[in-house]
Amino acid sequence: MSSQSDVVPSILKAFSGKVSELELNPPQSAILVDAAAIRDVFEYLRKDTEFKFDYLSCLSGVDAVEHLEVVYHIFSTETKCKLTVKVKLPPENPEIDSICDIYKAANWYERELSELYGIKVNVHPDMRLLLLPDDWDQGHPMRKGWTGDDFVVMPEK
Amino acid sequence: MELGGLFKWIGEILQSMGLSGAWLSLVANTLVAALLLGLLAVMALFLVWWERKVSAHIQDRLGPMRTGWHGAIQTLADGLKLLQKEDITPKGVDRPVFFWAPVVVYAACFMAYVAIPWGKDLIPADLNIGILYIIAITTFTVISLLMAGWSSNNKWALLGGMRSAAQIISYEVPLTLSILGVLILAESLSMQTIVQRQEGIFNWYIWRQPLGFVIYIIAATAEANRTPFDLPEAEQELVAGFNVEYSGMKFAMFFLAEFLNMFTVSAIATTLFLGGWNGPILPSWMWFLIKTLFLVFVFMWIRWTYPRLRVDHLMEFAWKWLLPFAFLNLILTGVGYYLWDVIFG
Amino acid sequence: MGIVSKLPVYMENVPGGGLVTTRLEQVLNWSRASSLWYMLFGLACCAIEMMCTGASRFDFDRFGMIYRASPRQSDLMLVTGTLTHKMAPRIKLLYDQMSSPKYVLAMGGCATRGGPFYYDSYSVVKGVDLIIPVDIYVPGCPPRPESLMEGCMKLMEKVKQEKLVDWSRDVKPE
Amino acid sequence: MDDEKYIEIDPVTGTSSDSGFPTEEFMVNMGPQHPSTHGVCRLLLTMDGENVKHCQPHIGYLHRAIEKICENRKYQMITPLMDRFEYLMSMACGWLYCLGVERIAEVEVPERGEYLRVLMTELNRIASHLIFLATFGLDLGAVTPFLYGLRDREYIVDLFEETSGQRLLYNYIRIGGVAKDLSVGFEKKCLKFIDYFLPIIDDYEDLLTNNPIFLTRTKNVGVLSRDLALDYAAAGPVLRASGIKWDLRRDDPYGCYDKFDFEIPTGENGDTWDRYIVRIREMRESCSIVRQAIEGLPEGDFKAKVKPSFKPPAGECYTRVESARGEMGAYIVSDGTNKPTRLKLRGASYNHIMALPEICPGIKIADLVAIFASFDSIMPEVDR
Repeated sequence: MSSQSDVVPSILKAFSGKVSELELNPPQSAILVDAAAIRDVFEYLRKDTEFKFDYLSCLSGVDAVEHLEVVYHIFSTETKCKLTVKVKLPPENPEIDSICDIYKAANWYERELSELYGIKVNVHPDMRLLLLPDDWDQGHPMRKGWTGDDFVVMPEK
Repeated sequence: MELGGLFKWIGEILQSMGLSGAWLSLVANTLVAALLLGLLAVMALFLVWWERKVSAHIQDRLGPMRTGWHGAIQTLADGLKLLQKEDITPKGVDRPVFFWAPVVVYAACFMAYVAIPWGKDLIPADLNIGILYIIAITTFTVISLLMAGWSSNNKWALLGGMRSAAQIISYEVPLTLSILGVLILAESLSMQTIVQRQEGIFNWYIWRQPLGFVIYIIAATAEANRTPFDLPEAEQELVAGFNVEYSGMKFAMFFLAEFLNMFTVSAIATTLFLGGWNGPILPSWMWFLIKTLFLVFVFMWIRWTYPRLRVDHLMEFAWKWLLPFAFLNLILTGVGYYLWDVIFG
Repeated sequence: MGIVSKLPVYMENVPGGGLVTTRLEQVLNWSRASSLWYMLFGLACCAIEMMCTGASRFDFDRFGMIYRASPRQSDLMLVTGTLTHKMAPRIKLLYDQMSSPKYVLAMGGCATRGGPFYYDSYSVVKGVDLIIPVDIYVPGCPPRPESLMEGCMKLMEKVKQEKLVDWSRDVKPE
Repeated sequence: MDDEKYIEIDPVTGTSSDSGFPTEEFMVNMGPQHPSTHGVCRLLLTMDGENVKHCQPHIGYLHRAIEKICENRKYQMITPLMDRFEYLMSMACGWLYCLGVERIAEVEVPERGEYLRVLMTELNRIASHLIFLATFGLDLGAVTPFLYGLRDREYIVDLFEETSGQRLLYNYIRIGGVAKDLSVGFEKKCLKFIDYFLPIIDDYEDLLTNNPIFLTRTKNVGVLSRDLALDYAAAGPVLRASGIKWDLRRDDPYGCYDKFDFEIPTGENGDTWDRYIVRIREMRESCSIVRQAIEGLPEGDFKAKVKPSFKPPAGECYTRVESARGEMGAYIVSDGTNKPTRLKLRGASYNHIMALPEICPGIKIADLVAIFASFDSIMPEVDR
């Protein structure tokens, strides 16, 4: 029987060296993956028959100032297991491999990642702007410290 | 109060003024045409208001309330406003076609009214091929819708125009076939004769042609572009369909023509199946109006109840269901008529 | 508009023409005010309140206001919600496609001045009046259907005060 | 449905394989202003006559940068913004955010507060499904369901207005509980509404469910297969219509949903009709949950004490709730200050519209309208 507590040890066993466990508050099953190994890990998770991670719920970029993070939240609709997968990227020239052939749901999230955070997504089938206007030329607005033409910061009281 | 007498009286006055022959008929016909045009305008105004009220009450609303008694002159306000609106001819349209499309649709509606028997002795022109004439004239609408759709230089309008062409031409066939049954029974193409044959409620052709009546009503709904067959202007799919680029008075003409068309098909149904102006006590034209407006109400009722068909289902329905049934109806009528003739004749 | 727009200028020079113009003006203004067809067009949250206003309980149709899907046939543009930089050129285009006389009602805080998205947002236009001229502003986030209706009634009053002469000289009141 | 066959067009000669007739494809823009895109979504369609060959959604016309704004707001100031993220079901969205913050800061919500949240969210689910019913009918050309749906929604809106003071964006669910207790006589009015509403659902069904035109328009139209639905992370009624019995209220319980007894309706084919009927059945279930919530409503506090200078500890949390459109998620990262570092929002409509190009090829444009309406997408959830 596959239980939530077995998820992380099982992955650590399969990918020793490239994957490490993350301690987060509040406690949850989370792993930190090397950017280079991201496709291998997700291919393994997708095909994995024990936990059956079939549902990519969310893919978010985070600007933690000293580094960028890409966070994947995946779930299983059969075994009800959850897993948080994190990748840390350098703030300059961040690059990550696309997983949208593994989880189709990743498609637009990755486009968003590229336009809002400036993370280059490799081998993505359709890399156009998603949310921003077609003639946008002011950089990546979700980065911390970004400013633009029409951007007013709320004054502190 | 028979209006037929009124017309005779006008004719006599004209005669007493010394007019005769060609002049008399010219003046009389012009007068009738002017009267008809006025009637048409009033009728269209009334129908638009009525549709809005009926739909409002079906939907738990009130409808127009601020212009006159229960918004009675709402359509007048709409019309005046549309007169003042800028008349836009967008860039890239086929100008002459774009201009003439609303004129054609309005003219077609108007011309159909000439052969409708409004009451006893009250028919602008009692043609001996009246029904054939009306069927031929109302088909003109499709040309104008196609013109509007094609000339607008807009893809939605083009889709609407194409849909209307496909739809109206398809439904024209079962419509005409369903009428043929009545014509066999009436042995005449003249509208007045058909009505005179139906004196007394039991002689109405609806009792002998129930299938024909049902087919006619369905096909007529499609002819008049009403829901569930309002595909040419399906708001949710084609924005506004063939008239998407029209503004101001040109749009108003399309808008009014739709309602006049609905009135025309109801008037034909009344004449052919519901005994026309026949009825006790009330004057004949009143009976005609009551029956026709009741049918118009039925059309509105259908409109606010049913969803819209999809274009391929629509064609399927016309060719696979309505047409065979219309043929069946025609054959049954013919055979029945012949047998009746052999046995009792 | 053709003859209708030229007429008042000529009429004013005829003795007694002023009276006729005034009467005509009243009738025409009345007709425009009582038949404001609005464009079926929703941007954000306020669109839901606009839908409610059009529905059974509040019923826009009482004022003779019905929706038209095509901008060519509508008189009133209800800007219901937040306008973004990506959407702004489209709004401009829609406004240009409407046939004059045309009116714009900015519904809600976002359409008026950016609303809750004024600060810290990189994509919101701070007021629809930066893009197209606005006749009436209705405050609220979102405004209640009653306030939208009041906004429309205020617009009707405004329409009823229009002068034919201004109109025909192509002077757009700012 | 045998004439549904999709006609191939030779790209070189422009002739279709069927007739030998020269035809040409054309592109048409559906939206951003189009009556049936429910907001400002733009679909770029490649059409062959009435048939849609390819559909490319363009979004972002309502991108208001809520995520960016939230990074410069204190935790309590974010709840009103959350309502604007999902205006048709703002109760669920407020709950989503508060749930995340409460999990990071370990705030204990009093039981009455939890019950009130369930009560309000379920009422809001009914209201949202009524809007779905209204617009779905309208997009199929039936105008009357639109007005009936909105008429009955007004009863719920009145209940909300009485409690929270707003008609649409309630800002009712706050960190630690809810903003206000119920007003006097709320329970009675609410039960009265449920009694009134249950037979009304049958009326809707009379009007639509078994209407032959409605059936031909919706049955086997826009089938989203089980695998595709999972692959695109579809959620809520769309996922359930594809035959997957997945409901976060049961499968990943939050609040006090584990104390309630309800069914999870599912469909079989994943077509437009299934998505419709799942929502109709969900309305009945929601009525039952509302009744249970009122009957089991405990006494006591409705809100835990939260200081005005609220600062959760550093941490991060991904929370999900089941909204009317499906799984709504929020990823909250806190660095220990009074403002979040990151707040990522995930709406179900986003994934549904992403999946639209997979369903589209070969359908008619009228079907596209029906499919879009059956997803019940709302744009702020997509664009944020």
